[in-house]
Amino acid sequence: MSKGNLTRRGVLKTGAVAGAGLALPTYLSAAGHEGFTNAPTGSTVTLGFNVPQSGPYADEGADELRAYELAVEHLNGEGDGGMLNTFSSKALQGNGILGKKVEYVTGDTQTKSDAARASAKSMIEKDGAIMITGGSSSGVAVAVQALCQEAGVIFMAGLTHSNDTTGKDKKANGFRHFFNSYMSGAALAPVLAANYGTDRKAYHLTADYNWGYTTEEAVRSSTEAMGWETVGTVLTPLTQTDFSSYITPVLQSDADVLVLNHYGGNMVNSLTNAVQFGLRDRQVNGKNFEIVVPLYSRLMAKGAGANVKGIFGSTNWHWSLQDEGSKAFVQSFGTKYGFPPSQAAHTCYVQALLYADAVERAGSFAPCAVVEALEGFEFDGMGNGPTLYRAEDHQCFKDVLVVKGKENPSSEFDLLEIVEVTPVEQVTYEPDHPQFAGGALGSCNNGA
Amino acid sequence: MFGLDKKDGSLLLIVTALVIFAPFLLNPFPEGSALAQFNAGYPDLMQRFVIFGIFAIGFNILFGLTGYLSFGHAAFLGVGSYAAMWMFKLFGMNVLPALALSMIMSALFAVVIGYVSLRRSGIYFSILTLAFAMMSYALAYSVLATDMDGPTQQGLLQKGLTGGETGLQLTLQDPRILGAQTTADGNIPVPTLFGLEMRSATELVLGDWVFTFSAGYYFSAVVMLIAFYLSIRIFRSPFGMVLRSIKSNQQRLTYTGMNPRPYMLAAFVISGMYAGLAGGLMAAMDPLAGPERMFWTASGEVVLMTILGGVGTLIGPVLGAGAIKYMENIISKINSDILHSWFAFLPDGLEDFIVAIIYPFIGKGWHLTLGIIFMLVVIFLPGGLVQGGQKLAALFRRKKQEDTKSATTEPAE
Amino acid sequence: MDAIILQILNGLDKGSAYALIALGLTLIFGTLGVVNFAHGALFMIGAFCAVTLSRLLSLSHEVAIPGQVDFLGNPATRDVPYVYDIFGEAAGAAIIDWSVPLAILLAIPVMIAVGVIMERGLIKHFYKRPHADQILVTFGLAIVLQEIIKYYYGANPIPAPAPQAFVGSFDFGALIGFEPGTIIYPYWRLVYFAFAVVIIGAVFAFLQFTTFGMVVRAGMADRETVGLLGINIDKRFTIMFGLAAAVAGLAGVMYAPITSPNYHMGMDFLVLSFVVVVVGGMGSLPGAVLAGFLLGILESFASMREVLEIVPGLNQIIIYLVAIVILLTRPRGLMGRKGVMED
Amino acid sequence: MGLLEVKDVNKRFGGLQALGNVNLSVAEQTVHAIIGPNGAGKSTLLNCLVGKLIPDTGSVMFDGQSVLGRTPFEINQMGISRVFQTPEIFGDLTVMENMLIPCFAKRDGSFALHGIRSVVSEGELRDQAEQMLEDVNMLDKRNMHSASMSRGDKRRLEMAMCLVQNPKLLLLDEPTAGMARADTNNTIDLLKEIKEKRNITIAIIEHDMHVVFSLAERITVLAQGTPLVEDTPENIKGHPKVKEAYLGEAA
Repeated sequence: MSKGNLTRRGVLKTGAVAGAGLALPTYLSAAGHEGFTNAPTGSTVTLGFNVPQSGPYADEGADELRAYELAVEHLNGEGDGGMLNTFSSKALQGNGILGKKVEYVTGDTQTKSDAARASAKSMIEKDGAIMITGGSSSGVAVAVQALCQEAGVIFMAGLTHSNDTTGKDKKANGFRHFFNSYMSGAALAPVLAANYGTDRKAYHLTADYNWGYTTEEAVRSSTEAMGWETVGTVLTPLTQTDFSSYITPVLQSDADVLVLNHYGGNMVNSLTNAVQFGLRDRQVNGKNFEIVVPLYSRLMAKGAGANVKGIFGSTNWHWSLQDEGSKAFVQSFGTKYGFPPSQAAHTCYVQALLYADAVERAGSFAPCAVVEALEGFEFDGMGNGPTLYRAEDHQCFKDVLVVKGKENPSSEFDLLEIVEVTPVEQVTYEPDHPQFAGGALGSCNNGA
Repeated sequence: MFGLDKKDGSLLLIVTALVIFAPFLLNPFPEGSALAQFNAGYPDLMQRFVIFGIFAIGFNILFGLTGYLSFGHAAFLGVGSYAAMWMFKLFGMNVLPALALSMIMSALFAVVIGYVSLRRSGIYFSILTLAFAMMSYALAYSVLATDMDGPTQQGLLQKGLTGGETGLQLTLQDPRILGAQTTADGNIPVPTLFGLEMRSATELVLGDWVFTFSAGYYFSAVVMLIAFYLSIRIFRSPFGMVLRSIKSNQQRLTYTGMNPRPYMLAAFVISGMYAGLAGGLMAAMDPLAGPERMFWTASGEVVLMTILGGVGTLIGPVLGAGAIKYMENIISKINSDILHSWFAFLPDGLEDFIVAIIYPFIGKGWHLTLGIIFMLVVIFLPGGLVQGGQKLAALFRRKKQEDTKSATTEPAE
Repeated sequence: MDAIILQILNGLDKGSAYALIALGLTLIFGTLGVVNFAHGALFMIGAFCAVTLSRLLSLSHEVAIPGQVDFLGNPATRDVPYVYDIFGEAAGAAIIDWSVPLAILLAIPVMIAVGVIMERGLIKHFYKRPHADQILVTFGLAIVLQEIIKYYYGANPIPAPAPQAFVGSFDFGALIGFEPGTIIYPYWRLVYFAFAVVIIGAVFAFLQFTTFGMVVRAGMADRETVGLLGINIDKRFTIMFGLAAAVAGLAGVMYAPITSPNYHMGMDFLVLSFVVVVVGGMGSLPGAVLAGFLLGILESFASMREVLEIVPGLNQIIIYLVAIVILLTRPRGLMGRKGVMED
Repeated sequence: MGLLEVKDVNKRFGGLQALGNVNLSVAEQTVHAIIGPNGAGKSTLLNCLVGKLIPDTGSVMFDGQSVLGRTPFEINQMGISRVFQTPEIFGDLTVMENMLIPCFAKRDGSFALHGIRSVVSEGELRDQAEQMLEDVNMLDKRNMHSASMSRGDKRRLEMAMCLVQNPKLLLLDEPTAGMARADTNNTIDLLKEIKEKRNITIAIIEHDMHVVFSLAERITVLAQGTPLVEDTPENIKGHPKVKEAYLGEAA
């Protein structure tokens, strides 16, 4: 094996004052002569994959990294091409990006804003990465997105579900393919109403951080619009592992639905605890008590074991989808790694391809050119049906999957079944929707 | 020199030289070579080296001299960062006022936390400081991050005082008194020193080598040198000697007519201000203040840096900080791909075998390597890296100098 | 009223875990004078004993399912555990179902071995070293242990459900004169509480009523004197370390069904259990147990909506707030002895 | 009016009457020994004098001021220095550094923030410390790590640390406990020398009669928390009550 990894330095910015004091002016590189940060000069281009490799989301990060490696293979014309064959845009030739071979560097976000920015900075400053992508939480996505805006590189968000990523904290250099809290609420509410009726009393347990707040708000407002009543909301610390003291008050209330605005380990534990306390066997107000998990992650759901059975939630993508794009992706991912990809892997793979395609169409790596190419871009064949990258907030609009924990899983990957594919019209909102108000895209930044 | 004796003076000179030439020293490998992966001479990491150096130097003033083990020092780092960010948001983008407020705010916090915690000693003191830091973390992460303007408003406190898990960031709407809200091209302004942008950098290309000189790094480096110099002065002062006597025998000190409590509090506040300064610098180099900076692991990190480098020694904490940050930023970035490229010259089977052996220790396994290094250092070098350096030096010199060694590198307690 | 009783039950349950971990920490600290930052990792390894046993029991061979294909279009297979082949399907399923309680049998020897190896191989060289060195070396060990677990089991939580017989809830209220259905509590959590009480009682009885325990208690009070009497205290302390590891491990095994084990659960508990130990008073076994239950109950009350409406965010800080108040009013925690770990 | 006046001091620990109506007067420039069998309350009394314990009732006046309710460092600042039974020194510091701490305390009071000034520049205090070290014949050990010295040297260092402060009253708590005969004699000589040179007041708690009768000018005998007699050494030697309560028991 001889995969090369040439690191190539990038230049953040040339400061006149700092430069003035230095000797040997002839050796000073005329930084930024291409007019943007880390303009690739050789025969290769470097992408930065910034995923959690340690901490609670390390497995999700590992899956993202697998997807990126697959994407790089496909971009460089190796392997079976995956979604390149089904992607509606045919700009990509399988010869790298703009003829340059795709190289990559990796970093560990540790799912901490600080560490994620440090590793993104090192990829930009040391390795000359032209684009940063990845991540498995909204806090990190927002922090890294702001960094990329400042440094003048493109950020293609990984798994981030908070409204804020393309709401209050949106940035011109940042793009999100993943869906968001609002879309989860909008897609779930009709399904919940159809299955559980419109006369329901909901009790929310919400993780006490930004993503939790936006998800609670989204689910509340869309279920209340259907006629549900919210009888209680309690914030739970992120570090909580035993949720019993939050579950027992639910038993005492007259709620007949429990909404768990939790993700990852929190979701696994709160759901396990809720089932343990017999919530699912309860009868309240003459109805069966129900539990809802607005955002499902199949990888994490595995940790909750049998407890997910029959529980509704939403997801960005699932490997059992039968469209051509999904089938092609599952085929090439499964062949390479031996198991089906997660939704995190899917969104990351798609983001890498979308970026490459935008560069190809723009004919330039310059961030502002890429932004222009992605804004308002409509595409298909990437697993979620026809999709729009909206210019106003850099959010993808596509169908949303409402899923349910499967009663009889046939394998350890077969945990969710798709209940409904909510059409994109139903989850689209105005750019100035109150849940997304505040903040501004600003203008794109080419950096140097 | 500067009121230091010859030994301290030459230490300061050496550190100054190392810091000035760090962009060269940390980039020993030419670009494109397999070993370039180990280069650490890029601005962000160099800044982190000196900033965490400041943090550890300050921590050592408390822990190294008095022996009081604070397990909540990261709280002051976080407070410093938030203070600097608010200064950027409300006042102006110049780093000096921001750093001043960082130090003032962290000093205030340190006075309160120190006054309460210093009523206890030993592990009870450690747990009190830990409790305060964890409360600060929880408040910054959640409670102070809730929208204080009301849901429809979009004011300054839209994400609370601290910005929650993401951290406090600059926005395009910050009402800065001095300076513009946005730059000419519609972006958020960056921290400067009287117009010199902290992120600006210039490059020197010498053959295959590329060296980066970053304004932010040199600014932080100057601050670090001042901090280091002051810490030498404190170590060699009557105040420093009293602090050491507290660690040695607090009872004797009280019966000698001194009140240990204000000495402890002064040391606590000084070291809290060092932490606040480091936090402010972090925000100045990278304008974001995240709550994880206050989590107990961050407090634990500075303890580990200090012990790893050598408790109570002047330079040890800086070395420890450098070692841990190097692991975190360099080792964690080596992936299997890079490994394969290193050993590509070997026959395929052997290559895969060697990669398989090394792989668990690098990249996502960097924590494992860190843990092993902690254990090895503490088992074989009780005096930390400084002792390792001394052993090496002694090996080269082949001379015994027991007396001076024992006088300068007493390990903790 | 019933809400409060439920929160007390929650608190006792949470407190059981805290108390068990803190008990082991205090045993190690009290006997060996070692601050063991790897104690959380021992708890985690215990929980993974449950995961490991359930995986061992579920070791399977593949049997093709005629007429079905998997996600890649290859012929689908079904996993049949070997225990089905050995004991028959019904008995085999029952064995797998009971894997968590069965894991106790695995955990006891494993944990004692881990503890003894740790003590003989590493900790014993640190008795005379400063506490800071002990912290650094055990923290390094904790990282190494959890990274090893992460390497083999991944970072995600792994479910380890309780046996079917313990699924569901017990109508606790009916027993004490409340309306049926008002105070119901999951069987497994009651089992956990009872288990913790038994373990704590056994440890105390062991220390109180056996000669071995008497020597250890004397050693905790004054190590040198006991050593002078010609009693090989070191060997006993090694056994004590194994015992403390076993207590932490058993706490972990039984906790697995309550929250799915993951590799960093030890670190999550570590700081909290140190707070518990210190609040209880360094070196005091009853103090550790008392503080464990006290903090568990207070934490439960602080997470009630009625409380949070008055003091938002109290649930985030309650443990630390209580710790500060207790340490300021009682200088050496609830039951601490003078001069222990004060310098 | 003595330098130190103890009046009607009582101290109870639970059910135990540790001190009962203790009256004691230490005259200026005398060596006053307090003797008594084990458990007589000598250490309790000493702790009441230096602020470690507070008597339940009674008064302790030093140089016309009450010491009650003051902390040990305040009492030291008033002019009482204490030597402990087992030498209490700063083991991590060198001998010279050990000497400088009391010099700082004497000059700067209980707290001063001299964080920038160098210890090396403290010429005057260093001279004082060196002079004192010379007086106790330890100048050659000035750069030694104090923890590594012999017990006798530690004792001498501790006394030097107390004396460099020029205290009005030096409290000695069994200064020769556990010492070999030769060392004990050395200590006696040292104390005699100090007494002659400096003319200071010394209160000494001692078990060893040889030391007591070599040094003391006045002796108070404590038994079961109350003073039995107070007199000159000659009279004490023959006192029947003392023989009965103390010397008899010791034999």
